[in-house]
Amino acid sequence: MSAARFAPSALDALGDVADGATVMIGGFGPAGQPTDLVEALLEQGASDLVVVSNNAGNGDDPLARLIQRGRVAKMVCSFPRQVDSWHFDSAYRSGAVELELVPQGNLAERIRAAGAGIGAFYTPTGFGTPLAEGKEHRRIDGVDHVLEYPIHADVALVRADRADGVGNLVYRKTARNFGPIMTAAARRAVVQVREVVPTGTLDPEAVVTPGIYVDAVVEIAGNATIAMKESA
Amino acid sequence: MSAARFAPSALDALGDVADGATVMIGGFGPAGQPTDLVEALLEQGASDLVVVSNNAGNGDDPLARLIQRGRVAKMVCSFPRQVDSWHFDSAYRSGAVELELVPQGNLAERIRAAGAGIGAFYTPTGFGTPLAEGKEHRRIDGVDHVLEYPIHADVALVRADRADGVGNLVYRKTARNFGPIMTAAARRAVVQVREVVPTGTLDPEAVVTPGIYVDAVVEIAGNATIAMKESA
Amino acid sequence: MTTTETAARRAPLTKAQIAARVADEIPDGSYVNLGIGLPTLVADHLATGRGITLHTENGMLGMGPSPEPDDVDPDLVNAGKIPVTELPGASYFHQADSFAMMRGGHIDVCVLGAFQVSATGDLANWSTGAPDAVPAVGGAMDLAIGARRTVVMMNLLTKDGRPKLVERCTLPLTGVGCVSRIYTELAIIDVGPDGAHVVELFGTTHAELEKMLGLTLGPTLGRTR
Amino acid sequence: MTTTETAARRAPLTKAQIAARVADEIPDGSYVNLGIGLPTLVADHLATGRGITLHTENGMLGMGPSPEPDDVDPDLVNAGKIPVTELPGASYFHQADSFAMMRGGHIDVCVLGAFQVSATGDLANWSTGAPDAVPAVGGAMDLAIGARRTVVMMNLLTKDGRPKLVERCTLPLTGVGCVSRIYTELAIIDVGPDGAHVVELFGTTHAELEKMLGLTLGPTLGRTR
Repeated sequence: MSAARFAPSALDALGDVADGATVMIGGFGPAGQPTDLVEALLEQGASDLVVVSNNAGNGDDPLARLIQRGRVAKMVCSFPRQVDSWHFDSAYRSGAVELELVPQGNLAERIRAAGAGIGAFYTPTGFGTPLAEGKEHRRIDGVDHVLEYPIHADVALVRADRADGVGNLVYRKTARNFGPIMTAAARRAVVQVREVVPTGTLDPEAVVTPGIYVDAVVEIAGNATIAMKESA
Repeated sequence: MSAARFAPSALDALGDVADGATVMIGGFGPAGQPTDLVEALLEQGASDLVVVSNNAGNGDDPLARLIQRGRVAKMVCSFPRQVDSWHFDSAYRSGAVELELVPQGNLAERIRAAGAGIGAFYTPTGFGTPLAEGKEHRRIDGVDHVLEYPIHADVALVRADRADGVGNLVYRKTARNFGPIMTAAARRAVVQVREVVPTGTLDPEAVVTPGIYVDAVVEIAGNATIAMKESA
Repeated sequence: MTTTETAARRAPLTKAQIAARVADEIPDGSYVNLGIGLPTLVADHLATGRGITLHTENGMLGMGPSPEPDDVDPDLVNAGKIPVTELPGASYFHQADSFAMMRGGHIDVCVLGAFQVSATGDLANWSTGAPDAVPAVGGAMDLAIGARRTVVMMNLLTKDGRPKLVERCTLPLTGVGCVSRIYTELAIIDVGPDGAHVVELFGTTHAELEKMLGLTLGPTLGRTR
Repeated sequence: MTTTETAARRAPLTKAQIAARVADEIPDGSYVNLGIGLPTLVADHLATGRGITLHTENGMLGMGPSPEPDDVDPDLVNAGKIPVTELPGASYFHQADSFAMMRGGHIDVCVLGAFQVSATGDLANWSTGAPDAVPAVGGAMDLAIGARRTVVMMNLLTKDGRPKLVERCTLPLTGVGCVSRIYTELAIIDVGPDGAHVVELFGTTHAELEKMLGLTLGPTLGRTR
């Protein structure tokens, strides 16, 4: 990827997303949700999307509204059902959205494989279960494995904590989750950060996502709770 | 792995290594060589070893002497030939040591696969070359791939910079190289560090190898140059 | 053990007692993952001096208890999306690294809930099989087969009285042959290639239990770990 | 370009001139890996303002030039085990992550040396095929096939005058169809599925070059990137 571009707004950072695009959305529950970028995707208008994300929206959050408005053709995720996943539940039951349910570790490893140039891999997870039905399998060293393929994306939407001038990222606590692997798996990685800091101020030993994986960054002052804790 | 054990000497940290064991040795050139642990392995006496390491010893360093003394039955590595790899070169030419030459990225990914519970993976690296001869291959999305299997080890010898009381590790610069993947791939990971620091003083965001992968730690005050630079 | 305690053992265990027993049998120094639901109770019974480290599959080792309301941090949650805290010696990692840790056999003990467990250790805990249900699996399949030792904590019977330890699971499987031991209110039972064997009984007899479950159970093997 | 420069172009390029030309054709903002040997010369010609970041496969982005003797750090070396320095914005990662970065197509340009390149872009650069040689491959095979664009910098002829651009490699391969362009003292030549096409000549003619190589070369396509 070429050097990171800094954008004045989430919509600018997002850029063009084509109808039918595969979009990865980071986050696990509330932690690491790139809320402003998904809000921008709502505004941008692309439809017939394939969305790869661990969950399928909560309440009326931007991903839930994307589903509600019929913009998502297919969800690839591990845990769509939540106490407040009304919009997904309804779209799924009516057949408006297709679901590819993937065990969370296979989801993560398939995303990692896409970024790492691995063509396919054998995993023991899921063997003998309905989620491996119809998949190639093989016994290796006495353990049954299923063959799984990478999940590539056109664009990844990720939230990190800080970025420097070349797009190096650090995250905060369990908000790291899918960010590092999704930025690597997508042709274009768009990141919202709480703060952009000068190049040279992030410890090179502690960079989690090197700037090579990052295409666009937008600074969103964000959550007051977090900002407060950081300065405490 | 159970909680890390702190040892008073490299030999104590090493513990028992059986004849015929597979031993991973970290390091890339001078950076990250667990010199004191390999020295302890020399002293400990195990023979008929399979050694997995990027290189095959320089000059009269401990790995070179291990080879010289006929203790290594097989090397699994990517770049044995060095200007001063006399002992390996001589043992290889005389047939005293077997060589499995592996492209560096496949070596790294095979070690990673062992630690990550991946049964096998398809990689494009090496396809159509002598190093893929006789290996299973498959065309995926128009690209030819070779099937590669994990490399497990009985013990890994690794050098890190600092460890805390639960065995969390941080490394220094390019000395990180094989440490994180080898500690995960071996049944027993033995680590020499420059300094043991109190638990709670390493930034949880910057831990590179979580203590779960570490079985024994020995503090070796080590290289004066490095110590000096750290305090500068 | 005092006589009073021995007598108490003859009654079915409460949930807290089951959790305490699971906690008691986890070796000191272990890395442990506690599944969503009942297994989270185990955390309350793990004494701090035992060197047991909790893993949460969303990317953390060294997870601590729930925070005070004022200290809730939206960036710090467990696999159930519940706010948690960070203990000294904690570390964070991304999803691929977290599941590599599980799949690679680095977690010593995983405690899961279940809808059904078979006598040979098959687990069904992610789907009720209801045709109109929205499915969700999360990390269940990875946890089931990844840990060195997977145990189940559950009630032995469903709310309508059907056994959850069965000859063969009828619900969609989570993993094949992955469970070693089940902890229930009436019995601790080992499962595996040799079938189900009673480890200890609480307020029931071997014969009553076999009748209740419709299963032949191997002899009591004594309290082993 | 002045007349003097144009005339100079008619002479074979020096190594420094080849390196400068390679550097000139790397797009601004690229992530670049320079192979051991000749390609390391390219670094001297990459102006700092161009936003080009150097990757070294032993686990670093943002590699800087060799340090002053007093600043040598044994923990900071490049893929050739030569001491280097760290530039602002650098980052470190382990071997699996470093090669994932390469294999995953994230490095924009990789410049390699070669023993032979075929007209269809096959590369041989790791083994002379000598029966008594101690083999070593390092990251060559990963670099060859991993970058978005792999180019080769080499002399067009061996020391004893044999062509290194060939119809078909006779030495053990590093990668199949992976090279896009070769930069040599006499010519810049594109290689690939459509065979070899001259891009630019230095001190030779199309006919002379074809004769020297024993190859039919496609027409000069002009200076493209």
